[in-house]
Amino acid sequence: MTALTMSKALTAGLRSAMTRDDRVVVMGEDIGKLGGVFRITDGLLGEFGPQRVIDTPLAESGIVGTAVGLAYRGFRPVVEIQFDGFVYPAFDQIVCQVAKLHYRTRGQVKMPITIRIPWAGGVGAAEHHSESPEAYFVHTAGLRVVAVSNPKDAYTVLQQAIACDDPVVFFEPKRLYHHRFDGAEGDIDLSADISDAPPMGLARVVREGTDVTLVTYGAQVLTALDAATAAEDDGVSIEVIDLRSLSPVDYRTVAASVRKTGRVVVTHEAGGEAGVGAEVIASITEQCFHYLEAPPLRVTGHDIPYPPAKLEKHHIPDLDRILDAVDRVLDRPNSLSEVTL
Amino acid sequence: MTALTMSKALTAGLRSAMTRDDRVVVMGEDIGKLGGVFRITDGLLGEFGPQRVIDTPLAESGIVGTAVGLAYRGFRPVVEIQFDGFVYPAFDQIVCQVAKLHYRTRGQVKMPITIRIPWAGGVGAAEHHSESPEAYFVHTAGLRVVAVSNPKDAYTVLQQAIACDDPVVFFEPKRLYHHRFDGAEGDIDLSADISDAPPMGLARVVREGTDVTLVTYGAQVLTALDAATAAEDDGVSIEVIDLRSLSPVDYRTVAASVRKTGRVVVTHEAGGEAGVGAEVIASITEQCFHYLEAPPLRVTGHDIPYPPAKLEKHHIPDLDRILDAVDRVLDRPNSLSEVTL
Amino acid sequence: MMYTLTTQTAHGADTGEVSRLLTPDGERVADPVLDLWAADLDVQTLRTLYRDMAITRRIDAEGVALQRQGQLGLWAPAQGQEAIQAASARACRDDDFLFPSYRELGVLVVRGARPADLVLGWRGEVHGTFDPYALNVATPQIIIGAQALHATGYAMGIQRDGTDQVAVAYFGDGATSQGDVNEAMVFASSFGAPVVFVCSNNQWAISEPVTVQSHFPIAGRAPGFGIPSIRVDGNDAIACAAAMRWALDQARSGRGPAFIEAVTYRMGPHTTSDDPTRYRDKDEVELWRGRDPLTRLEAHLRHLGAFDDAFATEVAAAGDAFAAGMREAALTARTRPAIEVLDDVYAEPHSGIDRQRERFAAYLSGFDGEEAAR
Amino acid sequence: MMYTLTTQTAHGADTGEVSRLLTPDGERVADPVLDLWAADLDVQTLRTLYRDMAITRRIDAEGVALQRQGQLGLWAPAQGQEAIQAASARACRDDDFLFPSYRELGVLVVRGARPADLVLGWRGEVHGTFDPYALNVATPQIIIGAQALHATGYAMGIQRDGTDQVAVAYFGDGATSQGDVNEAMVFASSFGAPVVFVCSNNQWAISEPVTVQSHFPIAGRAPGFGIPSIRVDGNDAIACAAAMRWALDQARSGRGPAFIEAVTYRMGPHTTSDDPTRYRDKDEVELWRGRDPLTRLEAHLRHLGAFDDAFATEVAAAGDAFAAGMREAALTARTRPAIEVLDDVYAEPHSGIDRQRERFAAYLSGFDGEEAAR
Ligand SMILES: Cc1ncc(C[n+]2csc(CCOP(=O)(O)OP(=O)(O)O)c2C)c(N)n1
Ligand SMILES: Cc1ncc(C[n+]2csc(CCOP(=O)(O)OP(=O)(O)O)c2C)c(N)n1
Ligand SMILES: [Mg+2]
Ligand SMILES: [Mg+2]
Repeated sequence: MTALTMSKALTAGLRSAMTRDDRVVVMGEDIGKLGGVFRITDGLLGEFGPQRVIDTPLAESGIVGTAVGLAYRGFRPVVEIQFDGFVYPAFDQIVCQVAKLHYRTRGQVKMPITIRIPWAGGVGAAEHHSESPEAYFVHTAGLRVVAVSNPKDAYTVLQQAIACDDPVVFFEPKRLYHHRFDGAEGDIDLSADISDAPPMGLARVVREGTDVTLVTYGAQVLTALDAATAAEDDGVSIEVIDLRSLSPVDYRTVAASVRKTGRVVVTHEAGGEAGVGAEVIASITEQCFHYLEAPPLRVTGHDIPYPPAKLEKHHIPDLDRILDAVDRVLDRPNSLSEVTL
Repeated sequence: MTALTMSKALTAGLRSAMTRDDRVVVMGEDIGKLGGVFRITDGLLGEFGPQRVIDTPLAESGIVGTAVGLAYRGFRPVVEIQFDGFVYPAFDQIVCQVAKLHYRTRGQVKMPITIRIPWAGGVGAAEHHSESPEAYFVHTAGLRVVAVSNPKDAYTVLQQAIACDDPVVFFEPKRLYHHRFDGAEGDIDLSADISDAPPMGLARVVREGTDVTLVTYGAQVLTALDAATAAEDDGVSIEVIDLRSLSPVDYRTVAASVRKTGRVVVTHEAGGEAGVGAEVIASITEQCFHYLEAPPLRVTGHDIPYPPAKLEKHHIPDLDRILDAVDRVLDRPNSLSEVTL
Repeated sequence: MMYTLTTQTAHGADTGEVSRLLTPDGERVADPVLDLWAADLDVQTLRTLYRDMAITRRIDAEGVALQRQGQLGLWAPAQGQEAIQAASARACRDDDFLFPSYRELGVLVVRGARPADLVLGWRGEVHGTFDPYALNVATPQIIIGAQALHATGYAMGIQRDGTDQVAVAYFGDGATSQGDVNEAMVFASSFGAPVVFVCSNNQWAISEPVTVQSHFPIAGRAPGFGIPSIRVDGNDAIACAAAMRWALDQARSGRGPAFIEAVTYRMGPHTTSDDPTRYRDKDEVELWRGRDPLTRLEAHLRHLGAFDDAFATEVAAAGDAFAAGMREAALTARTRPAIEVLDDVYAEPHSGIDRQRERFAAYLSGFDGEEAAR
Repeated sequence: MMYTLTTQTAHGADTGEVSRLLTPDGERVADPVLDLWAADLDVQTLRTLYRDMAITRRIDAEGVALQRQGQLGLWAPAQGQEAIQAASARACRDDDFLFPSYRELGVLVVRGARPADLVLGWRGEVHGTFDPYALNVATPQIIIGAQALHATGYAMGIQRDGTDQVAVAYFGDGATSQGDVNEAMVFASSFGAPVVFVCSNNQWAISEPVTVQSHFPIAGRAPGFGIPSIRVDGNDAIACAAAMRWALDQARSGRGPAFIEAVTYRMGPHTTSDDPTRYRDKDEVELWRGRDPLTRLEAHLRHLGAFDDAFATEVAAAGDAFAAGMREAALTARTRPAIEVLDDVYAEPHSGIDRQRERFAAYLSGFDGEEAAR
């Protein structure tokens, strides 16, 4: 077992995938000598050489578009988008080509492309460097979308994504890259066979509880756990679910929890409007309506462009905002007690 | 009063807007001599000249990006995207620039850009010509999103969108361009002052009913009305709501209806996953939970790439699929009676 | 250092400066560069080329007819562009991989597409017809310019596999305005990838004359990216073949990408939905009719004594047979059952699609067999 | 017609062929084209230029220091690139509209940005600081290349208004790979729009040497789009000024867009988050230190007898004063109240934002004043 940060776990995951399958190539801006601006590809150029670790020209549509060509040729490209906010120039190639080619060719052409995206805010970054674009990809049929929240998942799920014959958009929460995880989540068995790991599509009950189901993913998992701890002092038992797979969502796990608790809060950093939280609530309401004792609530970023760094703490849902919603689903006094909705 | 198809009503709306304000320019591919592939700009080149009706090079990012520059200069560009599936190359300019510049500049720079998109399927078109990308824009803060469903709205709302100081993504259902609307919806008073019209953000109760609220927009409004007519024979009274504004949604109107009926079905052609229906259901469930007598349901396109033309009728929700969901919210025998969910 | 413009404005019916080996009358003329690459094109090769082009034209007419008869939803005519399509594809090796646009009918024909492959897509039965790996041809692209990047990426893959194959990207004049085509040139040049860009400048992007995209010859753009290019008479099959052989050699021998602008003309409408009388003069079309690639090659073959009635009859019969196959394929097409809309979204099991399939199957089972197969 | 490559590979520390009016020692040399445009640059103009550049350098150092001290979140150093930034901006008329990237500090200085304008953005207090219409400068762009289209669109607006203004797009060598920059050249050329493209080729795009983007001089790309270009020594302020005057004249007189590649060097890290020792040699940096734009212009002014201690002192004082203003602005910055995250999303009333504002206000009111203003 090796204790690794998420950043190092991702590097290790890439290394394993590249060692196991020589059709895996990684490509992106500054991923060679520099090892990427977050150093996730650190050392790979030296180990695997420039044929497999490709510093590309500065053009995201070009990166994803050439990855499509490489996939046509039977490679498994792992694309690094430098920051979340720079994926949009590649949107056409992702939506019209990467997502659709398998369907368009009736399964004759596979697109085993993994698109890694350092993701979301909370790190005091400049404009366009803290975006949460996951809902765009969740809404795009033909893509799988995952988001990791700890080193162990990062290591395992990244390899699963690369091994998957479908395209996967892989979100890496920037603010957890160097977070210190004590315990099992930060302890990785680099010799373990990933085929023994649970399949990529499964959600995880991170903490059991009985009163409220708190659904989240990415860096918000830690905030949700903090909220659960705080609520415990207050006599409220929160079950925290890390979705891990945002598309498809593992509704079996989520629904089982909701049937138990009857109350749901979903939290994420992206804006709420037509976001992942809306999807989860709509589906859960359909599937568990008669178990619900209160309206499922969202605690999300505001529906605004990502704010300047000094204001981001008012945007990313924190423990207090989550607990306020928990109070609301429990019908306890809360911020909106006096507001007509 | 003049009887117009939606196609002609849009042309008339553009003409009025261009006549009223000489800062309005229209731009896009083939919109000049040809009048656009759907002829919506027919005649405008002759009337307003090439300075205001601009046939652009074949590049959507270029079209929207130069529209941003024109808006910087104080123009009001109306951009035509030739088909729904061709908006993606412009996604970066729309999401990072059009949607965010007002916020980024603290209101100093306005982006009164209207992006017209001939939209959705049902017309037997080739690949990439029948997309329903509205949820991407609804999820993007800083944009307003509207969808029209009849000539009268098309005429009025297009002018409101152009007059609005915010960017508006304006969806035009292709399959209604030449549909014959009898009655008030197809009868337009070209001399009326649009400032007398209801504001752009309001939904419309198209048909009153008491048992189920059926929420939709675009071409699905007609299918919903057909469903309501059919249900009537069956003793079920459906209230049909045309959202018109997809962002923001007029929740006042929708919630009022749901409080009355206690049952909701949302239908749209786009896939369901993180779509507009998910948003509507999540919000309505929060706002009207205690009025709900059944889980709100979605009847949407499958979560698949748009299928080949011959199969599209199995993708776009039709009257039968809507009525099946109506049966479900009414807890009457339906297709899923035997299926464990 | 100052870079000025040495090339001239391209406009209207003028083809500007082009490299050419056949006059419109089919007379062989010299070209210092192309002659090198045309030297060993023997008569048999030229007859094959003529055959490909004639079959392409016949098929194209059938496609238009089938569309007019309601058998197809749409058709994008290739008439007038047969020379560059057939000649470039014939110049390729079988293991070269081609990335066409929707209009490269002649490329598909040369590559051995079957009649059904040409109709089932436009009929709306399926998106992609043939197996790309069977023909070494990618599924034709509708998103303008996107395939230029795919070809470039494929060529990067060839480099990694160390083979001497070449990838070919086909696109139109309009496509050169798209970011993707320009990014493809950047990537191809940066990596020295073995890709050939074939731009069929047919003077029009739907209703927009090429001058909306560029007032200057398109071929002049490539060298700025570090890609040598040639501007060839796209209605001269021999010149097209020679230019393609030059370009393939450049790419195959490790000297990196090459670019061809084939100056040609779209004789028909953009697609069967288009009405070109709204935006262009009949005179222009008639002028180009005089530059027809088939009559030109036929005249040349006649000069060589390599074109007779027997050949003409055989070619016509082959075209008719293929066309009959298309008609047959259209008339006997069976639309897939409704449930199959959910097939092939993913390569591996997917709980979301599974759930939708289960529900949709339950829904469909409520109808009798006939209804469900509507 | 065959287009071959006439230009050479650009690599490493070699600047390749550039137009130049000052040697690294500040000696005035001749250039057939640039001399025409430098003829009436008088000593006072050159002193102003030096002043702009020196203030820019001083401010840049202050920005780095403030970042190191935790006052700013990030800073993108301009050191080494002052000549092209200041000279190009000074050559513009006040009513020309400039579209800079994040690194064009010198452009902002010339345009009269105030100290706070340079720190509040990087500090994370606001996204955009100055009013674009006050400086005729767009809010600096971080999405690589996007502003090239904005400038082109603005220039199309100028054409429609019938004025003789010019729009200027600034971007780096890396940006030339983006579709948007290429599409901007297509649109600008197609419409003959009065836009000048200024590419500061500082040899690096973060860790990638310019050769990843192009093995050929970037200026060589523009003519293919129909845009004349010049490749100028970007550390030679007089050459930069002359080149910009040529380009502005081209655009202003209705002859369409022009392109400048200024060959310069990024002396510092990409941003304060970057560690360039991971990817580039010290020697290369030292070599470029010998080509410093400030010492070069200073030497030239000394030759002319136009540089003395009094001038140096005055310029230093002005730089220090501006830097002090920045420090003051950083230290006295007050973060806006939480509720203001919801301001300015829309220009007109919006029911969605209104609802969120109401709820968030109710939520915030649950905290005491101090908490709410955290
Ligand atoms: C991204 C994108 N934008 C717009 C279109 C609509 N469209 C289809 S063909 C066409 C013109 C293409 O012109 P050109 O590249 O010259 O090819 P041609 O049709 O002449 O062969 C346009 C605008 C599209 N298919 N894709
Ligand atoms: C669309 C986009 N992709 C990636 C980035 C990340 N990024 C920021 S600066 C930069 C390098 C830019 O290089 P260049 O254009 O040469 O400008 P320079 O920084 O050298 O001034 C990169 C890759 C970005 N800001 N935008
Ligand atoms: Mg064309
Ligand atoms: Mg640079």
